[in-house]
Amino acid sequence: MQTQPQPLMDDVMDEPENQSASITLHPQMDRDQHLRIIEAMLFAATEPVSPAKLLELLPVGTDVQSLLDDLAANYQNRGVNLVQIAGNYMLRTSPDVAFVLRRETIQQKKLTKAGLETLSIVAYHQPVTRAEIEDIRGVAISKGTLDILLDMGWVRMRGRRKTPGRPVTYGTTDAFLRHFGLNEITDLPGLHELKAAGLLEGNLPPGFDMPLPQMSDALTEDEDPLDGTEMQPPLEMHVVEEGGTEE
Amino acid sequence: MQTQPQPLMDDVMDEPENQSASITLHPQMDRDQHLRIIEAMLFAATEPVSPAKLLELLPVGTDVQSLLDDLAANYQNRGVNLVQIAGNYMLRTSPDVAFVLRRETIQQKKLTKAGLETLSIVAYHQPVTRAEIEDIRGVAISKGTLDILLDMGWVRMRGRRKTPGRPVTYGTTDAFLRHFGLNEITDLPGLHELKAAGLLEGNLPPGFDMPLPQMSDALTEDEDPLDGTEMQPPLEMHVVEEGGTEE
Amino acid sequence: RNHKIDLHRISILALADQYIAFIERAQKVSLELAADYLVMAAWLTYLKSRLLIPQAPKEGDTEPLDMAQRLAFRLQRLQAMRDAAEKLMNGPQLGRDVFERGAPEPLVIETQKEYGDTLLDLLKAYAERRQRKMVHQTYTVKKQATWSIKEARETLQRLLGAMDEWGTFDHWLEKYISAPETRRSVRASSFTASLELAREGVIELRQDEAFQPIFLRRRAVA
Repeated sequence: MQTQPQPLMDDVMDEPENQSASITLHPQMDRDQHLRIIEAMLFAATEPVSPAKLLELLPVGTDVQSLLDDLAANYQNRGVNLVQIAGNYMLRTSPDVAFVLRRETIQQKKLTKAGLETLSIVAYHQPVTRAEIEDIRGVAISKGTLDILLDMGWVRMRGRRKTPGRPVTYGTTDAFLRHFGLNEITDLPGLHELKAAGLLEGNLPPGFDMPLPQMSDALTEDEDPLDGTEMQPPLEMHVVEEGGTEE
Repeated sequence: MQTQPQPLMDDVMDEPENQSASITLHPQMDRDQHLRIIEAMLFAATEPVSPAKLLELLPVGTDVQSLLDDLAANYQNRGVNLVQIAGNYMLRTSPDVAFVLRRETIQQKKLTKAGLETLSIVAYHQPVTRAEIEDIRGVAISKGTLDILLDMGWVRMRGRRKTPGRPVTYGTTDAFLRHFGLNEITDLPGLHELKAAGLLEGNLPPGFDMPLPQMSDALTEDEDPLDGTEMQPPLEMHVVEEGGTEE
Repeated sequence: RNHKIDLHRISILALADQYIAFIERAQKVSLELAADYLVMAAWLTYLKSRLLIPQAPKEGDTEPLDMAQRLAFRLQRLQAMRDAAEKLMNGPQLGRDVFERGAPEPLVIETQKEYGDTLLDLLKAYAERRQRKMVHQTYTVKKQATWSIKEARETLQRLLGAMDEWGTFDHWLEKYISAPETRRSVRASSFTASLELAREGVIELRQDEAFQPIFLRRRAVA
């Protein structure tokens, strides 16, 4: 059986023999002791604590607010700060050292073939709509493919094409340029350079066109600005990509 | 993959443009900032933190121990103290204010007198076998008594004594140290006095030098490692404890 | 056990009586106390017996007096453990007297994806896809644009009935050469087919001069 709380702080209490359950019997507890109590309480609390709750631990009539102000000042330039949340108080890691709570791990990834193809088409053909990407690829692209590129921040929605259905137009971002070491999008190698590099065969079918990529933030003549509804599931119908093209 | 902590405190850094993954590039972070970092980490941690872990957050070569000593001194007379548990550090409320925060726990009520005796025998005499515990207590202990202590995580099986029957040896855990606020087992109350009085000896002639109980993971010379069969009912014969001694 | 007991003066009979009486009472009183008492009484009985029974000298390693010391030691040692347990339990305990941080802030593991794709990967993907698409496209177009010789031959045979007079390929196949993408194919295939038909004696061909238009008509049945 648990007994009454035993005095474990003889060195602090003046009269340990006479201590009772009631704190009000210790008027000699000084301000430092009060600060210790609310500090410990705030430290151990699982949630922000109200001044009223703190007052319950202290002699009647204690000026809790002034104690809290003192404590806040004490912690002001520390690794932990006393913060007020909706009138209640809590100790919390100081924002400028919050990095200690973060560990970053880097996961090496590669885009899928479909992702790379889509990205390259956006790069060369921007501004380009989803339907145009699919037309150039010759296969449909899955919703996820463009989403990943958007998430990565390499592709962005530029505007809407002034055609029926007003499809969203896509383009590349500065992050895309940075990642691939391009100063500007026009640094992308053109047809002749790709041929010279052996990436395209010498005798291309007639009608093989490779646009000169252009990327300016300004919308082209056939683009309208985005209208803010783009984050909703688009109305365009998404054909599930042919299994074989994603690898 | 774990990477270096990323600096995320541009307002603190002099050259955010050149910031790299390594904190060592910022030798100008002063001692106060280092103190704030370890303070934040210790506040946020759920487990005792090793000095090595703290060093990961600081420039290579920082004297973590001196920072910890400073922080401990800073918190010495506060409502929260920095304590060392099994070589690691953690903040906890000060025993000075225990009388305000004191809460009864279920754990307290679970330990019987037999359990308490067994716990202190394991703590002060470790590594100790069941037969040795029974020898000291003068009565057999029920299987349940040790099981409860094992379940609570305060006692663990250490190894096997190199004697006939190869009995399992028991010792205390880090959780035991953490619960009772001990840095190491030699901090047990009265341990040195008991040893001086020869009361930690077995049936040895008085004056025989007996090592202090030890809780290092390293087995003693007369211990073998556990062999994985310990979870099965041991082969030792267990006398059912006389009902009366467990209450 | 707190009394100093002179073993030599203990009546073994009295002790045994006490012992038995105690066991009888034991069910009614504190059983824990009983356990301690029994252990002690058993020791005393044992020690007394050691005193009463003459010993072969030097055989035993423990003298009765030594044994008595041991008993005292054992009791003291157990008491020390009981005191230690009490001290431990009365000291500050986690979750009762002292508390760890109530709201620890969890470590946030941020997994950063790093894409290893290079510009070369990008260009390869583009070139490959474009090329594959073009091959695919060219094939489809050819299929539509090409007139096979078989097709040309069948068409010419179908038109034979109307070919009484000389007429050029373009004249007879007017409706097939209207589409520019198939024109070359229609001309080439129908020319080849016409050579076959001429050899078989089905039609006649006439060209007035090199590089001049070629005329064809049905061969008059002799």
